[in-house]
Amino acid sequence: MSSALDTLLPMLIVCSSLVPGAVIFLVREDSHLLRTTLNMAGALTKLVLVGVMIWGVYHEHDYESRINLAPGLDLVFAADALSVLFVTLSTVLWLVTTIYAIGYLERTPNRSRFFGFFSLCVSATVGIALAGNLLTFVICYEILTLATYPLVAHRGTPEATRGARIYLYYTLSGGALLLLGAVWLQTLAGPLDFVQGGILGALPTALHGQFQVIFVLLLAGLGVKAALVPLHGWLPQSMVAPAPVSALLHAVAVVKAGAFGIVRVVYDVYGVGLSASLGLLGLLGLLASITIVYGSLRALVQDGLKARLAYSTVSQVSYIALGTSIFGPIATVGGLVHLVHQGIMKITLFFCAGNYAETLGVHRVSQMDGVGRRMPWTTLAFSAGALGMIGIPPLAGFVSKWYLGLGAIDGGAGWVLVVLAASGLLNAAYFLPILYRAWFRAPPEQWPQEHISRRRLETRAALLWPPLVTAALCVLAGLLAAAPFSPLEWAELIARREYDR
Amino acid sequence: MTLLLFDLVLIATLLTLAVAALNSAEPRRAVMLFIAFGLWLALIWARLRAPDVALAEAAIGAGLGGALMLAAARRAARRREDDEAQR
Amino acid sequence: MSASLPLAVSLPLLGALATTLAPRRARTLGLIAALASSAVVAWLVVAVWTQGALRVDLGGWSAPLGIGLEAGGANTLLLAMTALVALAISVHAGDYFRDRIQLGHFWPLWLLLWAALNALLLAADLFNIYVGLELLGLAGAALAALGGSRAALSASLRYLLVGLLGSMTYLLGVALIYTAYGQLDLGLLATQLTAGAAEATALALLTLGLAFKAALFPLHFWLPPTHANAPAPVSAALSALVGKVAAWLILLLWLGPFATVTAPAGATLLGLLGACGVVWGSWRALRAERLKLLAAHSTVAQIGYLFIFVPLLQGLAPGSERTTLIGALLLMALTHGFAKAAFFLAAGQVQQHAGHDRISDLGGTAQRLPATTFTLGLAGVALIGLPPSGSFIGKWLLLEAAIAQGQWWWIAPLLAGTLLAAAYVFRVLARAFNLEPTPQRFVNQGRAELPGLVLAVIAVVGLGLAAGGLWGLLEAVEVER
Amino acid sequence: MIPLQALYGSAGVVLFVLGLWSFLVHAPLLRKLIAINIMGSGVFHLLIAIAERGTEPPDPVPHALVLTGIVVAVSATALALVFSRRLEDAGGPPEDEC
Amino acid sequence: MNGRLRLLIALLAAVLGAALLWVFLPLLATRPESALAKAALAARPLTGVGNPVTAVLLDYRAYDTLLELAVLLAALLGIWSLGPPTPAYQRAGAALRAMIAWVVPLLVLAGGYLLWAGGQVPGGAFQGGALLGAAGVVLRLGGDPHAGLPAEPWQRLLASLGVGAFVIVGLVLLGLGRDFLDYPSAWAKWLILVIESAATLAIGATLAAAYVGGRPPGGTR
Repeated sequence: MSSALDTLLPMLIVCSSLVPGAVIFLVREDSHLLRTTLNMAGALTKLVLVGVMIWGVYHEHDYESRINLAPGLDLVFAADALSVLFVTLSTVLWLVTTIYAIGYLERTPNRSRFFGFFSLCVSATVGIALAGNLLTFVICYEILTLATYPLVAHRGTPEATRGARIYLYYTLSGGALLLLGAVWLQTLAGPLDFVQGGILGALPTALHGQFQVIFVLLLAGLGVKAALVPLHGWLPQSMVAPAPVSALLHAVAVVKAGAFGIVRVVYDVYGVGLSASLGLLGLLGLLASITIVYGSLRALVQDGLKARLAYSTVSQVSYIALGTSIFGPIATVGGLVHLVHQGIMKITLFFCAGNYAETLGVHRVSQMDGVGRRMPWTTLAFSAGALGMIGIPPLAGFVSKWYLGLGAIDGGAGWVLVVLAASGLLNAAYFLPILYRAWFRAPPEQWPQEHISRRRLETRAALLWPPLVTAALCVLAGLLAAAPFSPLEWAELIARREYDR
Repeated sequence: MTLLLFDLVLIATLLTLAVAALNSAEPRRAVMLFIAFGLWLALIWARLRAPDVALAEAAIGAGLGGALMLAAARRAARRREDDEAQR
Repeated sequence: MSASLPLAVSLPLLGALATTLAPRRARTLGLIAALASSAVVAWLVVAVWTQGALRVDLGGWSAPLGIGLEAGGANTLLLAMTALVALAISVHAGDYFRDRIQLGHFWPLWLLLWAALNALLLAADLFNIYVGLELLGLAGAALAALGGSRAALSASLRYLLVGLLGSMTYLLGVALIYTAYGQLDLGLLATQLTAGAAEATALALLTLGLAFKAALFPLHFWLPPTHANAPAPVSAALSALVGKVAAWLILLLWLGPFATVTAPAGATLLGLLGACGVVWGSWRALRAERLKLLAAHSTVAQIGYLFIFVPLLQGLAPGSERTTLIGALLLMALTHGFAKAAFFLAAGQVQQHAGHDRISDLGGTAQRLPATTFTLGLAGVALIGLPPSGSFIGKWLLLEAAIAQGQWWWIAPLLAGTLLAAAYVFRVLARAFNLEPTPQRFVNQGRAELPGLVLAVIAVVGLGLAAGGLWGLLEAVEVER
Repeated sequence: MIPLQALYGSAGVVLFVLGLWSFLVHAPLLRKLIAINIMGSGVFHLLIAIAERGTEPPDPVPHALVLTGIVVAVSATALALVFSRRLEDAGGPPEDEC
Repeated sequence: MNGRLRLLIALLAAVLGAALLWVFLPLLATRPESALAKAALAARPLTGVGNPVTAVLLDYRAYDTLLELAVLLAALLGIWSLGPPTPAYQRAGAALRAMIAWVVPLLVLAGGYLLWAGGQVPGGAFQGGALLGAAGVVLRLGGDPHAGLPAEPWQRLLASLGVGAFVIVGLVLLGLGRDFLDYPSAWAKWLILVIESAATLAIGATLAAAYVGGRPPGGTR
């Protein structure tokens, strides 16, 4: 492999969605074919490039693109095992979501704008994944905010405008704190390249007090997107967005970016050892636990399907932070693997929720009686996602929870088991009634608004295939957890590299 | 010493003219005083061996500037009279 | 190579004459002049890049007798920004002014304004700056009144008077310097000025005079009505270029010849006024009812940012740290210049389409002009200072310097300004999303919409990702010296 | 004994301050313009005063500066007056504040 | 404006005045030698101009003068952009007309003399131009609405003459490989005279047109 490719590959991966995105803005509204071609070409190119990168990183190849922005400030895109995990997740799910969105938005206005920002959003997410230093991370993190704002506001209704505004208030305020923390840290430690094991450990202990304050600032900034209580308020509000956006926001882009940032800061800036000794992991664990329980409790009382899923996201994403906060490789594996598992499970659920709404006009849990008979395939996918979330073996969610539990015992944090158990029960309490209604209750005389009548398939093909694919991934990720290149294997690789230095 | 006295008179007159020009509320009067101020200034500058500038100030500053302002002052005065007539 | 300096002033002047003589062909002649002036500036940038700082003694008389023009690193960058923004405004104006008679009035005045901007950026002589300022003020006031409304006339008259007050104050400072030192050349003064009461008073007078023109808080009161009521291309020029040039002159004096005279207290005062401007301008922008008024208030804030750099630069000895911070200052100024011009051009587009620019009623129009809305958004990103715009990097470096020097109190206005800016920008953008019919095309009127869009892209992408080159130029000049 | 230029120079400063005061307190445009012109005259006068060098021939540079300044001042005055006339035509007297 | 604020402003102005005097007086009392004055007087022979002020204006600091003429042009263009002039005064009576018939040629002649003499003795483009402008003012006062100025295109040409002569001479010299406005010493005197004449006409026409106060009614007269 040539060295030119090594320095270009990360940049190319970012550009593979950025360039089509920029072009799509200019595409005439009625040129469906051109727009779809651009979208798919970008998504597939990215998939191929990421494939190359996975292979390379597995064989300890270094990829790094670096642009100097100012003296002491470099824009760095680099690949390590952790970034590959997140890049792969976003790339695969982008492809699936794009197909879904093409089907979902058929014959609605402003599609060029939608897909343009959609691609920008993915580029920013990939940029976050590949960010090689804190500056690059902050840049992509803020671009993500900007790119998702128009998507949340896309519908143009007063609720959409309001949801988008609240989203913006939260994320921009968080962004300002993150910026402040990052700049402060950089004045103390110089350029903050992400290095496994962290870079702050080598600095004088006199700075530790400042490090603690900075950690709080960074956590406040990242916690907004990761929807840590009490910074989660935007997430249920942005439910007004179209379903593909909810899917992308909640499964891949925004919340994951926050969680991924926490992982990066703990492992690659502070170092897990230093974070533990400064008492920062305890703080993080506490916040994560509160969020897990609180999110589940709120989910229990929601009637809106998307709102229930949103609070479920608040809860589930914090598993990643929880895994990070426990000192020890096994919990790390649990947290990291949940980054992927929660993504595919939650995107499945949102796709299905979108299908119910788009096909039958079903938006509430109380309207879901008997949908399983009308839309069996969708409901099957939904069931896979929901059971996975509860943690039923052998689905993906079980694997994450298993490792988290083991890790908690290994790391001497027995109280985490209580959190896990409580959360599992609550998950069951808010998902099982839905499944019961869907499969075992009789369907009503008439659906609220049946947009798409049943022909050969229960709904449009572009809407049906994506959730089936991701549901299959949920099952496979659980069943084949021990196979090479599975998310679990990859998470173990990262944990090894972090702890066995 | 006499020279100094002469200078003092020049300056005192200049300042008096300036204050008078600045303090008269009646536009035409203010402009006339301003023109006088400009001409007096030109005189002083000639005394200070700056004949070029003195000429220019007399012709441009006091002359043309004054003419411009005078036209405006006349309009202002007419407007004021109109206002009073209306009342 | 050095011929490019006087050419940068005389070509716009020549264009002004041509358009004065042939008002019916003003549009063609003006565009030719605009292209030629930009080309000369490009030549000048290349010359500075390859040869380092340039200085020309006009008329063959070296200082102190003659007047010099200087192109160093910083003002060359500002000159380049001026040329690009002015070119975009020139293209846009051809579409904005539909009336041939108005075009006949616009072009010569606009080219005179451009000549004044270039003259001021290259100036190296205190009195020459005074003449340039007067040209700037008169041409600017006349242009601002082209709209012809009563509000525009009243605002322009006030602008003219405040400008005159400023230039008289400035001139008194010049007289003081001439009394004490018997010369006017900035380069020579830099070697001779010592700290003292006369020098400090002179600096205070010069700064005060320029602060009127730069609209530094609290001398900004004239700016919002003027910029809000002028025709959009003129507002763009006034906001993006005129204020920046005046601010640049203050910074030039403080960081250059008068560096030995300045005291930390004075620098802190200047920074404090800048900080007040940031907060106050942003707050007023948030409360503004009209799009152009919003942009005008935001200009007050953007000027303020530049002065926060002064107390941080004050303590720094020449070196890489200082160059970095000066670069950040320039990056901020350039980004704001491009972004504000783009914002005003887009606002003018909106106003022409809707017949008004009330923010609360913008919905439909914004939806029908996707490229213009996009321009507003991109320019807004740069005004807030979000990545990847150049002002984000500038702000990062500014914060870094504030923390590193222990002057952490500057963080508060920076963050407050950022959040307020986000609030006012998104207050506008939120109107772009509603249930209006779908636009078929992204760009509908290329000549009117594209110049702004290009400027906004430069501000956000160009200056963000290619900012490294800026320090390249600064360092090339440093080394040369 | 006070040198001649000090005497005249101080008169220039006094004129400047008088003009400034009048500019700030008097609202009508014409009075503001007169005030500005007197401020300017003060500075010009100061420059002329420092050009006078007793036995030596006077310094021509300030003279030239003042010549330039006078023309600039009269241009600005002319423009301002036309502004105010247009304002009157557009309805009522110009605003009485600054 | 209320009385208290007025008093405050007066007080502040007084304090400012006192401070300025405090700074200026010591400087004025012991004014240092101006190196610039000496250099300006010493270099005068090279310019071919006898009057030192003219030498400064049109040679050493010619660039300032160029920009100043541009200011004048900007003011005129600004005035024109604001609309047509106000109507002129009524036609003057016979006696006044007879006087104007005397005064105007006199002013023009005096202006020409000042221009010519400005090279050696006090006078020059500005003073000469001012007298030409004054002639225009007198004509307008006498009832000529155009202040003796020609039709619009010619007015535009006259107003542009000053800046035009400067810029063209400067650019030609640049083209010849010299510095901008760096006159060859053999031609200096004549080039300066050409520029001065152009500037005189421009100043006279501009001042008169500014007095007219509006855009000349299109094209024809």
